[in-house]
Amino acid sequence: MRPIERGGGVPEPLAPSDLGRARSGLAVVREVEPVGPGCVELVLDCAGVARAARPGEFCQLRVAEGPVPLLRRPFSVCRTDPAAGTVTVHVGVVGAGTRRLAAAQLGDRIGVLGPLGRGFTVPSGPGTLLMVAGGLGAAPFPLLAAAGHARGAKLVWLNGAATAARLYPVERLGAPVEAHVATEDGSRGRRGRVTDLLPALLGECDRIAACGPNPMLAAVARTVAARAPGLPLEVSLEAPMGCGIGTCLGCALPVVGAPALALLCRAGPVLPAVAVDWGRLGTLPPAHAA
Amino acid sequence: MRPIERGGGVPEPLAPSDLGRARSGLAVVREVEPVGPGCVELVLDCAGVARAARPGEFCQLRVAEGPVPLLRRPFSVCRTDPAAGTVTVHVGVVGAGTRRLAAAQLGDRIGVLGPLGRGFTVPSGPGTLLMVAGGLGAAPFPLLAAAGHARGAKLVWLNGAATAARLYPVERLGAPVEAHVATEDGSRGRRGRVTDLLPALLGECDRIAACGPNPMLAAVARTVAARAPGLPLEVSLEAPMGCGIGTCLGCALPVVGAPALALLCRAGPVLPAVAVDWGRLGTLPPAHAA
Amino acid sequence: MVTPAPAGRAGPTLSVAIGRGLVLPNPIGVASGTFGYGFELGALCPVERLGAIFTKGTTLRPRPGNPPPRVAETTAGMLNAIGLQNPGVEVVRERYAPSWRSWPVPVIVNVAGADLEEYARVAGRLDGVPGIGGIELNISCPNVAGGLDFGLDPAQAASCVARVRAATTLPLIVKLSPGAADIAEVARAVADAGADAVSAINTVVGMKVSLALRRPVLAGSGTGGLSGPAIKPVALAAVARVRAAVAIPVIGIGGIADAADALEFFVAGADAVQVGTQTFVEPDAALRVLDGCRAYAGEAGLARLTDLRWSPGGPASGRGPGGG
Amino acid sequence: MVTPAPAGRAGPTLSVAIGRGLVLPNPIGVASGTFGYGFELGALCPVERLGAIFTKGTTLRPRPGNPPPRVAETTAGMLNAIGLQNPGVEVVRERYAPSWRSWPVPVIVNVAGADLEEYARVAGRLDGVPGIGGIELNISCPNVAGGLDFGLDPAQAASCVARVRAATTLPLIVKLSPGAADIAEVARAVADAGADAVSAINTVVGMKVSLALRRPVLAGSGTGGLSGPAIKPVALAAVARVRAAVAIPVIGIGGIADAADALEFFVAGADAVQVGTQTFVEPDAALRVLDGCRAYAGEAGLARLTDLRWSPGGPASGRGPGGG
Ligand SMILES: Cc1cc2nc3c(=O)[nH]c(=O)nc-3n(C[C@H](O)[C@H](O)[C@H](O)COP(=O)(O)OP(=O)(O)OC[C@H]3O[C@@H](n4cnc5c(N)ncnc54)[C@H](O)[C@@H]3O)c2cc1C
Ligand SMILES: Cc1cc2nc3c(=O)[nH]c(=O)nc-3n(C[C@H](O)[C@H](O)[C@H](O)COP(=O)(O)OP(=O)(O)OC[C@H]3O[C@@H](n4cnc5c(N)ncnc54)[C@H](O)[C@@H]3O)c2cc1C
Ligand SMILES: Cc1cc2nc3c(=O)[nH]c(=O)nc-3n(C[C@H](O)[C@H](O)[C@H](O)COP(=O)(O)O)c2cc1C
Ligand SMILES: Cc1cc2nc3c(=O)[nH]c(=O)nc-3n(C[C@H](O)[C@H](O)[C@H](O)COP(=O)(O)O)c2cc1C
Ligand code: FES
Ligand code: FES
Repeated sequence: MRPIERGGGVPEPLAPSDLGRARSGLAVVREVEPVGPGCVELVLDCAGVARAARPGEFCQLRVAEGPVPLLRRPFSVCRTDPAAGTVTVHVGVVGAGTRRLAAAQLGDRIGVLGPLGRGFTVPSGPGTLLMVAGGLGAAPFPLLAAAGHARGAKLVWLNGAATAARLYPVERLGAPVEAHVATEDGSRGRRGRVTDLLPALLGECDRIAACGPNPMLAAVARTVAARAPGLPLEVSLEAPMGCGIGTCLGCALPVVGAPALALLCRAGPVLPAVAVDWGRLGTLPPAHAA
Repeated sequence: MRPIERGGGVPEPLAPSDLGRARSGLAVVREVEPVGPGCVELVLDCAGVARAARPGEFCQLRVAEGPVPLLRRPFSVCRTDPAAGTVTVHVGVVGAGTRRLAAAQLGDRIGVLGPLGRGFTVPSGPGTLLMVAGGLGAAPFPLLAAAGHARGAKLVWLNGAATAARLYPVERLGAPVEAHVATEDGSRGRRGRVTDLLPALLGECDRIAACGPNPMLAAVARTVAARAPGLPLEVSLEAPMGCGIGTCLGCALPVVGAPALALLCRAGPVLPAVAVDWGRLGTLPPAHAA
Repeated sequence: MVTPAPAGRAGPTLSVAIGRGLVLPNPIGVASGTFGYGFELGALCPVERLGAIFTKGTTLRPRPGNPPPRVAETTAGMLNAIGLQNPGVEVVRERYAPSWRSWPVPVIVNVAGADLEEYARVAGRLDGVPGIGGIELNISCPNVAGGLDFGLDPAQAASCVARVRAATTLPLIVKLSPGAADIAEVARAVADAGADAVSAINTVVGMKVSLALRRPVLAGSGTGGLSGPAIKPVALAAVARVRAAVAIPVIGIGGIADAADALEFFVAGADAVQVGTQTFVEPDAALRVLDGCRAYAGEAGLARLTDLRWSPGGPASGRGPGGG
Repeated sequence: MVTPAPAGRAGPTLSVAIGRGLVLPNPIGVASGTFGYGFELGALCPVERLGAIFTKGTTLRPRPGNPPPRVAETTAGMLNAIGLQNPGVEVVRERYAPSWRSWPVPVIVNVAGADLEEYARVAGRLDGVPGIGGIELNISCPNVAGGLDFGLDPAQAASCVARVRAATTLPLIVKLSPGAADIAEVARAVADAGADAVSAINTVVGMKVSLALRRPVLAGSGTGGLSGPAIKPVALAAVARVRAAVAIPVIGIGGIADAADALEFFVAGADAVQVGTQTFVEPDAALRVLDGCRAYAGEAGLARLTDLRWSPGGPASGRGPGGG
């Protein structure tokens, strides 16, 4: 397990940091692809991120030119085309900022800062990677699937959503996967949640990567801890991010051990599930509540 | 001369008020017509204002749905088509609010509150009305010209601008006029300002209506006071307007006599020049300064 | 503080008892200085449906107000330095109050003064005048006479309130200033001195600068009162802190633009709210807020809007952190 | 306060003398809590061109900070309740300061404490440490120990400053809180107590409420510090009032997003400025502000940015109106 920054307060500023690859600039919108209700994927001209981004890393996108909404929003790098110099982000509309992004027009310029954070461990060779996505959590998986596929990993895809229309189109993963789906209304696949399908898949896989709302990740972590305690599980978590680069100290998240808070934008957004203090995370008010 | 509201502080709230005709609603943009550099005319579906507006009155337009820019902006009613239920406003870009309005697209909805204020005296019959417009001050004249023409008045048009491209196209006045123009760079008409041409026209006219930046109006008032003291001159003035309906008390403007301040949105925006305290107006910081 | 919902009646109870017999038919009022004396808006915002009208700040004698420019827009807000232009208390008594008698909405006269004496005299002149529902004491008005800003100091605020309390039997709402070092302390002081309710907040001192002119935009000292959405977080914090400090009704004010904003104030601890600057943007803003709150309460099955109130745990009743 | 322009050299003089030998190469710094300890941003904002770096608030011992959520966005602003998460003064002395020695930009350590003793001890530990350009005293930090907010009261602010002044020979900038009833009075008190300069403003206390959760968004008491464009008018008013009250340099802070904003602070009376929240939006915001100010000064033919300063007439030196 790689070390987590949880130094005595701020992340250790003198330690080598991933920020060396991050750049800030304006990216032109090249394509706008609707992907299900309230979701679009934006293809952005952004050669720096396209070249440097690793699976599970994120970018901070500006959502307005003026002061409302003020702060950038974090989005996982969904897909990259280093040759074309483009990056795809998957935007699910939840509030004012994502509404503006989803309404972007071809040719618009969007401020992009990235790549940021630390992502998923990419499988180092054959073996099975189980990717678990709930809600809007599919975003980081096309890039992870491509990297895993390139290294010869077998990919299993487990996607849960409220209803069929909100499942992530499996062909958009861009790599061959064995797909399992669950919907809460039973409109496709198994009726229920990803955690209902998960137990049956645990035996077949060598590591798990999960992304979705924090409570879903907690459920996945509980399932894995109970049924396959040694299995490496990495989760991509959410926290409100003021800066994305470790200076605002806003994205602190409870981790096990003292001093018990890590900055998600530097230590994460992907953390080993065993490092997260799920108990304290669960007692906190949700990071976002409109 | 009609009485001016300058009661002991607030405008007399129990006095009969023009606000009875004012309505607030959303108007659909029907046409967007560029008129010279940085100017557009917006034709809005707004039957209430189209029916009720009198020359020199204004509307308060919302310039954003959100809180930035927050306040409505005042615009003279430029032209009306009561049969079609449309109102035209002339928008000159000076800052963030007018920039947004000028970028309106067909079909957009714009909040319109109006008609508001008190306008120009419409000629009651034949006789000559001299209309003096400087800078962006042409806006109220198409409606005044139509009303004057309908009553058989002879119309003389005196328009000044920095350069030819910024003159108001005389054909847009929509009524036959005798036109005189002055440009500061001499690119059309007389080189100089409207006040250079004004003296020669004073002998021919029975009343004057003027609109433009307050300093220009002051110059017009000085010229008239010096050369044709009895000639009725009405000026459409500018002040920052928080509300446009007499409640914020923000648009106070110095007038002669005690207590010396009138609310421009209720007593004006058109005032008899003799009522304005030009001396005190001149010493105040400009209403608008970015 | 709120009349209990009559058994068997559908929909939330909206009326709010302020004290001394003053009951607002609903908790959405219009703020002082943004609705004149209730006559101006007419058909643009029918007063019959409002919960309360708080008039323009009224002084003993008529005041012409400050020289222009008096208002300026800022990011998500506006500044004003009107300087308490008003027709004086006699005009209010004799010309406006008689019309208010027939209105179903309580009209509460916002009272200002340069010294204790003036506050007391204005309050006294309003006492017993039919049509006047109560007094909102603006203890934090501009320093019109180079005098004190009573709203900034608990002791001075209390002495002002005590003086006014002695001069009138009208319901007395004291309007608090966000400029006080500890607004909760001022609230406690005025409650102890006899206020029936408090309202918060008044505007925040601010300035806009014109780079072109190399001077402030507003005349005089260049400062004015900041209002609008920009100050909503400041107002919510003030309401929460005042709520924890006093038992009397709290009327929330500051940056309310829609029903969601108003509902946030009920969560923070308000019993009623006032809509100010937004009325300049939408003349019927307060009625939209009312309709939205009513609809929300209906959908959420609330008996009253104060059921939204958040009850902080132990640490929250103290002075909260200011950041860092 | 500003080094005179050397004769015959083109372009404005940008350096600013703060006192006790501290000279900022240019007047555009980055604000405490928004730039870490200067190491984080790296290539995103090369520190060499900055006028000053004000570090995160530093306490005697490491502090883990508050539980999340710690930040929340508001209209044209943000709230933070970080709770002074920092590695403690020893790490700053021993690990960070040595790196700062070779930087061309002065690094000024923002100091916080729960009581006078802690302030003095932190200041003492920083004294004489090479690489540390000065101290910015955060006398208005969150009440981390249920203690006093020294920044709200002139006498307490002065006693804190006097205590720190005795503990260090470093240049001392005192950061003022907008929460004081009269910020000018606090400024005068700290200047008399030995401050070399003042900076203003720290964040404004605010709250965001989640209607869905029916509670504040931030953890704990729910309040936090408001920053960003929403508070710019509050900051400009504070700077103008402090400028009129003291003769020492004034560093303006609050809502600066571009060069025009910064230039407005020079009109209001600032000698230098700090860029805070905007760095979260644009990592190199401070450098853009610097470039824009330099270009403006060049075009306007200014010898120095303080030539923009507005000098109010008589009435403006008093406490200005707050609206109404
Ligand atoms: C590391 C990371 C990666 C993410 N990747 C994606 C992605 O690829 N695709 C996608 O659709 N969404 C992603 N999200 C969630 C996305 O950032 C939020 O949905 C978005 O910020 C909401 O902004 P809004 O203005 O629409 O919502 P609002 O409700 O208006 O936001 C208000 C505030 O809350 C914050 N906020 C709101 N929702 C969240 C959330 N879920 N997590 C953290 N802060 C939040 C916003 O940043 C903003 O500051 C990611 C979040 C994180 C932390
Ligand atoms: C009665 C009246 C009628 C008007 N009619 C027209 C018209 O028909 N066509 C037209 O193009 N313009 C007209 N104007 C001027 C127009 O209202 C301003 O140009 C506009 O408000 C500028 O807004 P902005 O956001 O672009 O500028 P900004 O500089 O961003 O405005 C900032 C603030 O200053 C105020 N302000 C700016 N300029 C003026 C001004 N000249 N007078 C008063 N307040 C100002 C704004 O309302 C706003 O509150 C009229 C003004 C008045 C008072
Ligand atoms: C133009 C204007 C004039 C005001 N006049 C007064 C006043 O006379 N007395 C008073 O107590 N408050 C006055 N206020 C303050 C408002 O009543 C209210 O407290 C403040 O504007 C905050 O609310 P808002 O953000 O909804 O506007 C005034 C506000 C504005 C904008
Ligand atoms: C996330 C965050 C953390 C802050 N931490 C500190 C701090 O530790 N010490 C301090 O004096 N000010 C702190 N501040 C206040 C800023 O230095 C600055 O005074 C304030 O944000 C206003 O400036 P702005 O509007 O440009 O951000 C912090 C501000 C923010 C946004
Ligand atoms: S988002 Fe600012 S420190 Fe992590
Ligand atoms: S614009 Fe508000 S009173 Fe005239």
